[in-house]
Amino acid sequence: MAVIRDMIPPCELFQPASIGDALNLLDQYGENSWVLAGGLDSFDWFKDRIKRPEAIVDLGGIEELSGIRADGDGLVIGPMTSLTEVATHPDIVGRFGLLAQAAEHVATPQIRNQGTLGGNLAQDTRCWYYRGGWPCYRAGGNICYASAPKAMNAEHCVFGASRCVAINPSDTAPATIALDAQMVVTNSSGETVYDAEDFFIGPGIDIERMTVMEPGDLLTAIRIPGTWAGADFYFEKIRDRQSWDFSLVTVASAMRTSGGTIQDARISVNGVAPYPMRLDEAERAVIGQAPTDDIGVAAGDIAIRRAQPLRHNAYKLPLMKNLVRRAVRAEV
Amino acid sequence: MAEKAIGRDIAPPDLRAKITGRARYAEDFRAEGMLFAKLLLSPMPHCRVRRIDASAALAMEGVVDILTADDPLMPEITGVAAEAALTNEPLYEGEPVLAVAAVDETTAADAIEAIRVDFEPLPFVVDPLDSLRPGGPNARLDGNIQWREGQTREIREFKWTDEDFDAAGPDRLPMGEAQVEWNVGEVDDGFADADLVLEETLLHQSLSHHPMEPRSVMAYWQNGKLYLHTSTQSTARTHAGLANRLGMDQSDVVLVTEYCGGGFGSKISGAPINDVAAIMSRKTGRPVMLRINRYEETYIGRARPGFQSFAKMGFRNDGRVTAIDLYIVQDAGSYGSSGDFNTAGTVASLCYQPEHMRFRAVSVYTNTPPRSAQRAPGGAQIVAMLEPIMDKAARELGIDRLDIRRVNAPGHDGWLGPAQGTMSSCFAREALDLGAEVFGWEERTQLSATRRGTKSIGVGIGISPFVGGSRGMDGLLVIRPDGRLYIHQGIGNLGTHSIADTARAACDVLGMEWDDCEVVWGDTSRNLPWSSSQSGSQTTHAHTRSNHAAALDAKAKLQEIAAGALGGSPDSYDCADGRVFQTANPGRGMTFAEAARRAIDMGGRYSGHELPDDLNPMTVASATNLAGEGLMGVARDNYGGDGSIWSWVMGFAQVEVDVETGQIDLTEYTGVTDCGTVLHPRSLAAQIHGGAVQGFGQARSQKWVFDPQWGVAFAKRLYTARPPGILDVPLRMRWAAVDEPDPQTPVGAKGIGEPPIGAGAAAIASAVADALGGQCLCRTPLTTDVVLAALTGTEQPYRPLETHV
Amino acid sequence: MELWRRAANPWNQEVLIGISFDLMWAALIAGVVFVTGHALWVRSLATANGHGDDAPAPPGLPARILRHTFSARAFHWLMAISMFALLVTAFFPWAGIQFPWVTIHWLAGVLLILTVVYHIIHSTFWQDFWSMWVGRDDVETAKREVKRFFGKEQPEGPKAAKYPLDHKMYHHAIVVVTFAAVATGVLMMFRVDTWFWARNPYILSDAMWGVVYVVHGLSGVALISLVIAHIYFAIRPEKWWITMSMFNGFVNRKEYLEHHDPERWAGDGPQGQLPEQT
Amino acid sequence: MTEVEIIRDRGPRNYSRRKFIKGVIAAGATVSASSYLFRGPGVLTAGQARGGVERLMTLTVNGQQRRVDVLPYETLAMTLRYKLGLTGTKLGCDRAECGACTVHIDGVTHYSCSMLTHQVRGREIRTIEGLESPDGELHPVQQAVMDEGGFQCAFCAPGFIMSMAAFVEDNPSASRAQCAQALSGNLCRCGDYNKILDSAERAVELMGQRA
Repeated sequence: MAVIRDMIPPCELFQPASIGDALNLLDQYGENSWVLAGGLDSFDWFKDRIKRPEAIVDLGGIEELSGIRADGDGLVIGPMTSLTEVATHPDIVGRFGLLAQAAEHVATPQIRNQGTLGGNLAQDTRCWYYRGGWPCYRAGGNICYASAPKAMNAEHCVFGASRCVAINPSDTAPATIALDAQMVVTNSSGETVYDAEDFFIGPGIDIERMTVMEPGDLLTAIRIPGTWAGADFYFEKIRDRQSWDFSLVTVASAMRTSGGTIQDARISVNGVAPYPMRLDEAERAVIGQAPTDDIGVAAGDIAIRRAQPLRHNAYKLPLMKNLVRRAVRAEV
Repeated sequence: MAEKAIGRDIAPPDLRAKITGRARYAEDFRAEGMLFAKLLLSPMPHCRVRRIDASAALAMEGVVDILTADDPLMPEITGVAAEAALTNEPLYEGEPVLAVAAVDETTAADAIEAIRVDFEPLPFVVDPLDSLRPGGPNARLDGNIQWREGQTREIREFKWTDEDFDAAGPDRLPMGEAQVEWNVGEVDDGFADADLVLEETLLHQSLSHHPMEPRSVMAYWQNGKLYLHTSTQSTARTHAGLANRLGMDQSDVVLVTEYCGGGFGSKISGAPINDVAAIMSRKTGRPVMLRINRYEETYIGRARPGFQSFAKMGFRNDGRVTAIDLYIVQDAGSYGSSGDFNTAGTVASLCYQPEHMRFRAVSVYTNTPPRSAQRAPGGAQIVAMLEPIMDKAARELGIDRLDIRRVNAPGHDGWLGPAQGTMSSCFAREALDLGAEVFGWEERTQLSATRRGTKSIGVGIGISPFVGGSRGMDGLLVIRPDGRLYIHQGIGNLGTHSIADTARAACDVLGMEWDDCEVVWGDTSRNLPWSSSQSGSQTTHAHTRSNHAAALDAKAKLQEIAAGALGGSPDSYDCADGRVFQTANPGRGMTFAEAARRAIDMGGRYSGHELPDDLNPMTVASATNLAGEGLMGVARDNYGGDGSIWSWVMGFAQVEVDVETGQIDLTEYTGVTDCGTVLHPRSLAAQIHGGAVQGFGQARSQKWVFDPQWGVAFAKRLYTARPPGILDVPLRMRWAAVDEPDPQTPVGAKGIGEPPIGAGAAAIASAVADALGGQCLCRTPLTTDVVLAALTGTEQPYRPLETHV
Repeated sequence: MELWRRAANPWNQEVLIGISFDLMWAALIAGVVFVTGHALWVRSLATANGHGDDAPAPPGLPARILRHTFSARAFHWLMAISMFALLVTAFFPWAGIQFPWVTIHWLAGVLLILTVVYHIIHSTFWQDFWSMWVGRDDVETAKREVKRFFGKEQPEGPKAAKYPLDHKMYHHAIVVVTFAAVATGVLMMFRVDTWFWARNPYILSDAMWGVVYVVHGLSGVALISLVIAHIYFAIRPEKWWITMSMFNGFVNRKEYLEHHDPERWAGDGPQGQLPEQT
Repeated sequence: MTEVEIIRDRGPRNYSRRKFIKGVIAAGATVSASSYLFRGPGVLTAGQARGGVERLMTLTVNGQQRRVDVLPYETLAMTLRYKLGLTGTKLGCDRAECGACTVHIDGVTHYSCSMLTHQVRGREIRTIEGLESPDGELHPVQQAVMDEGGFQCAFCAPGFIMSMAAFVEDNPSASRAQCAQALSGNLCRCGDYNKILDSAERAVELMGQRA
């Protein structure tokens, strides 16, 4: 991709004021449309001229897509709510601190000021082969360059590969899984609600997308149920630099402990698979147990049991294991 | 009496413009009718242009012209491995092939997209060791190394044998025939004398400079003169170099480069890409802006050469180094003749003063971006590689890690390099002692490898010397009838504040208030003198001297004018507070303003109409233009001196390494320097800390990644290259200086740009090894994956000699 | 309609990466058009043709004649399963029905290869290898069929041996297409991780891979058309007796005499001749 | 060497030096804020789609209303630098990776390279040029940087100063560590972080004095 173009190619910009108008535009332009949330993922694609939509639909003007409001004992978060707001909103900080922490660990202050929760959840992978405009599976081609014998894949996946070995880079995604969040996806034929866990898909299901959303779909709400309000949370993101960097491995967990034993648990990791992974087996291994380091180690061992590292990323196994261990141990 | 300017903190004269947004860097200039140029870069690591079809692009509305390597107006660049701005045989992915100019940048980008270039792929190599294999690919059609013999330089094919590779196995450096070899003593005798011998395979990555300002350039022509706005470290040298490249008279080129947004060695004498804007403007008859973006900057913006190395060191029980056997395979990139490997050998000899030493090296071209000097070229690499070995020796010998450095560190009589040269001064041991005190070495080393929760504490030290000066440059200043001193600087404004700090030598000689001095820089139409090349930390030393010399010249003229007007001998006059006066009777004298008027009236040497005959032609031209505007002080630095000039920084670091995640938290850093007299404490601190931060990036996070199959770069964006951010460094860093003047130079100051980076890199490498209980990882960068693999005993992500990962 | 999919490789060279998705629809349409056309044609000729069945039955001809041994049937159905699995896993995702298909696809491919290998060996050593090949008689038959199609009166040709001409032709087409699919498929196995090797996409140049993908794709879409045709014939009433024989192995005496020349094929009994009358 | 053939749709031009020099005399060096970065209406061939944004818009920059013709796909950094002549906002990476282009939108920091100008319609934009008061008094953050000796190459300085200003205006008693967090979206390749944090602390102090 050394033929640098580096100017956004001419296209139209639409700034609808309602979800309905946005959906009409998306239907009208179909695959040639592009949904613009914060834009931090999008502009890269445009400037590299790898993605060249005819119509950009900027959701910034749709009021109903922003903001945080109570919904029973839970919350509904508009997908266009900025990550800064998610990280600082008293209801989120106070009751669902896991999501606030996750949002706070995204990139940099400026990116959090502009980046949205919806955009962070729906962002595309950062595999540098794919981002380089190489014709890989994810780009509609028939090859995965990142898993070739001499490929540079220290930051690729250890689980869930299906031809493509890219990872999901979102920091907030594992938090939504650990909180049993639901994603409301709307298109011109109606609304579908997905559990966070099902919202993210792997290349086995669709190698060109990271989520269930297809052209014409909009993420219109993120629902956080009251289930985990005020539970014990653990979030940790490992990276080489403390700002900007995407995670090498991230863990997000929610637990309830009483009488010295873990009553219920959700553990989710990202950075290890093409989708944020919920660790059901590790969860089962800790429920009913005391949150000790030993139990943490056992849960960590279970978590990495079926991992298949690539040439350069075997380090992700001990890293993931230790993060699970820390999530359990943090309950002490 | 005016307070001496030297040694005081001041606000640099350009600061207000910089913080209000008024400072104009190259891309901030606009000219009427300006076109935008855009580059088409090679998509392959090595290829040849067979055919360019630009018809569709040139037919687009708004597209004005195309420039290729074949254009008759393009300068012919000759010389071995010389680099033209555009080429038909790209030697690395990202090398510029052609440029298009259009009325706006989007149209230029569309035009680039519409151009079809038929490239013929050629053999390529990204790992030097692959190129050294029998039958391995060469980066160039005519060979893989630059052979030097006397004055001859030629590209040759250079290969090792299968036996060399077989003997080493996959993870040790094969050591075939060397391109360069030198010996001091007999290295085997040294090892025979040793009580402890250590051997390591070492890898140091290549890494890009990544200055914040990409090397954008804007050019236009007016009345036969080329006006060029660009980003460069050295105004005078770039001016000369540009005129030379374009085959023009220096007086026909006006170079405007008031601000340089970072260079670190990558913008020493201007970039080849300047030609594109200059020639495109010449061709189209319109001003041309060539905005360089971050990708392009990473491709064409130079990089530090990486090393694949073998080091063997012998020690006596007291820690004294008896022998060093060093073999370096340097990744020379696609262009240039980077001498990093040679300097690395010299720095190793200086740091440890081995009784015997053998140095061998090969510098191999690869199809990766061009290399150039980067802050302490060769020095930063070798100290980051060898300092952890010193730690290991100290551990095995049971002596303190500071002591083992002190035992081996040179004094003023230290030697360096194959010719066993001498230095002008050396306060390395004093700096070590001061550092130990400021950092609290003794208390902190008690914490070595102790645990704080899951974090293991490590304390480290890194010593880093580098060249700190040159001699023989010109100084030019004018006292105008307004009574103010105008100090003309041919040096560039690369952010070190040296345009102001070296000018202070003149200020102090004339006893002026700093507020009455004005620095003139950054625009060759403003009459600038010849300068040092502003590499290797030459500036401070070279230009405190040249400005000192020019000021002494001015002072002598002031004394003569005063004596002539007021009687007495010139010797009986002195200068202070903007006056020249009789020492015995300070009331008898005249203001500089008056002296300046008299100098204009007197003409001749006083006004600059007669000049010394040992000046550089650029200084002569500038002084001639200024003649008659006031009292001129102009002189070449003829102070002379023995030996080379070296400065030191001793870095002390404390880290906390999380044993479960491999994350490194750098909690403390102290840099202590021997750089002679301290000119400007705050900018010295900035150099020590800023260099260290770059060193942290070098040793810990910065990446330089290539796909071996395609020879294409990945870490070409900042988020993939990972230079350190503000959260990756200690919240507060400390510094100290020995502050002993170098006896051979009038102000006593030595340069300090280079050594801090190696100190930072070596100290953190040493501290991480300490936190890991003495485990030397022997490679850079020490990214989380590498550290965690070591901590958990998992397979290392990379083989010991695997490069560009 | 695009025929090929091209992309810029990492060196910005244009390379072929496969056939266009449109070809799948084209093959589907071609299959349906053929089927419809054939059905209409047959209808229009409703009673125009038909072999007489008044030839005397040879003595001792059993009521049922073995047409396909158990192993032959097993082969056929295994192959059919693998073929269906291959087509479904190959083309449903193209049509937008997403599921994790790669492992099923290559495992089905392996099954197909095994059955094909078995079939080759079996037909070479245990069956009449040449029974499926077009012979001189078939050429004669073909000529007459063509002429008859254009309205010329033709004498009755010789009856078929075991396989009529259209079966042989179909089989030949299947052989060519399946071999192309299998040969390219085997190469493509090196692009997935299996239990036996790690993937390596660089064993061929990307230009060569383009050819491999195109051939695989073309044979894949050809199989769509061929399979449609096959199913269509299998469910046509007048071919039902053959279809049934692929289930139970036998044809009855009437059908045997109507379609086959006992001189040329006497059934697939144990001794390669008609079973003893019981 | 292979012969390289360059295909053009126009005949090759002949340049004599004399002719060339004649040609460039007209090319003056006058500074102009006119835009050559993006194609003007004459060059843009595609008609404006119905319902798409209006190109002509009013931006509020540093307290002033500026009428400007903005293409739908134009980033704020480009509008500021090439159409409004506000070159204090720097482009270090153009990809939200360095922070040199940081500006305030309604008092909140954003990377101006990574937002479309049309996204900030009707909002208050403040750039480095808008920090100094009209009478030349420096913003406390700028004064703090002057007091502490500032940056090195300073290409990153406008971005850092904008981040610092937004932060200390909202957090007049921030700690050094909090300042570091607030500045973590700005990159300084000279590595002058220690002095930048000294400046930030000084800025907090000056804000306190002003309050």
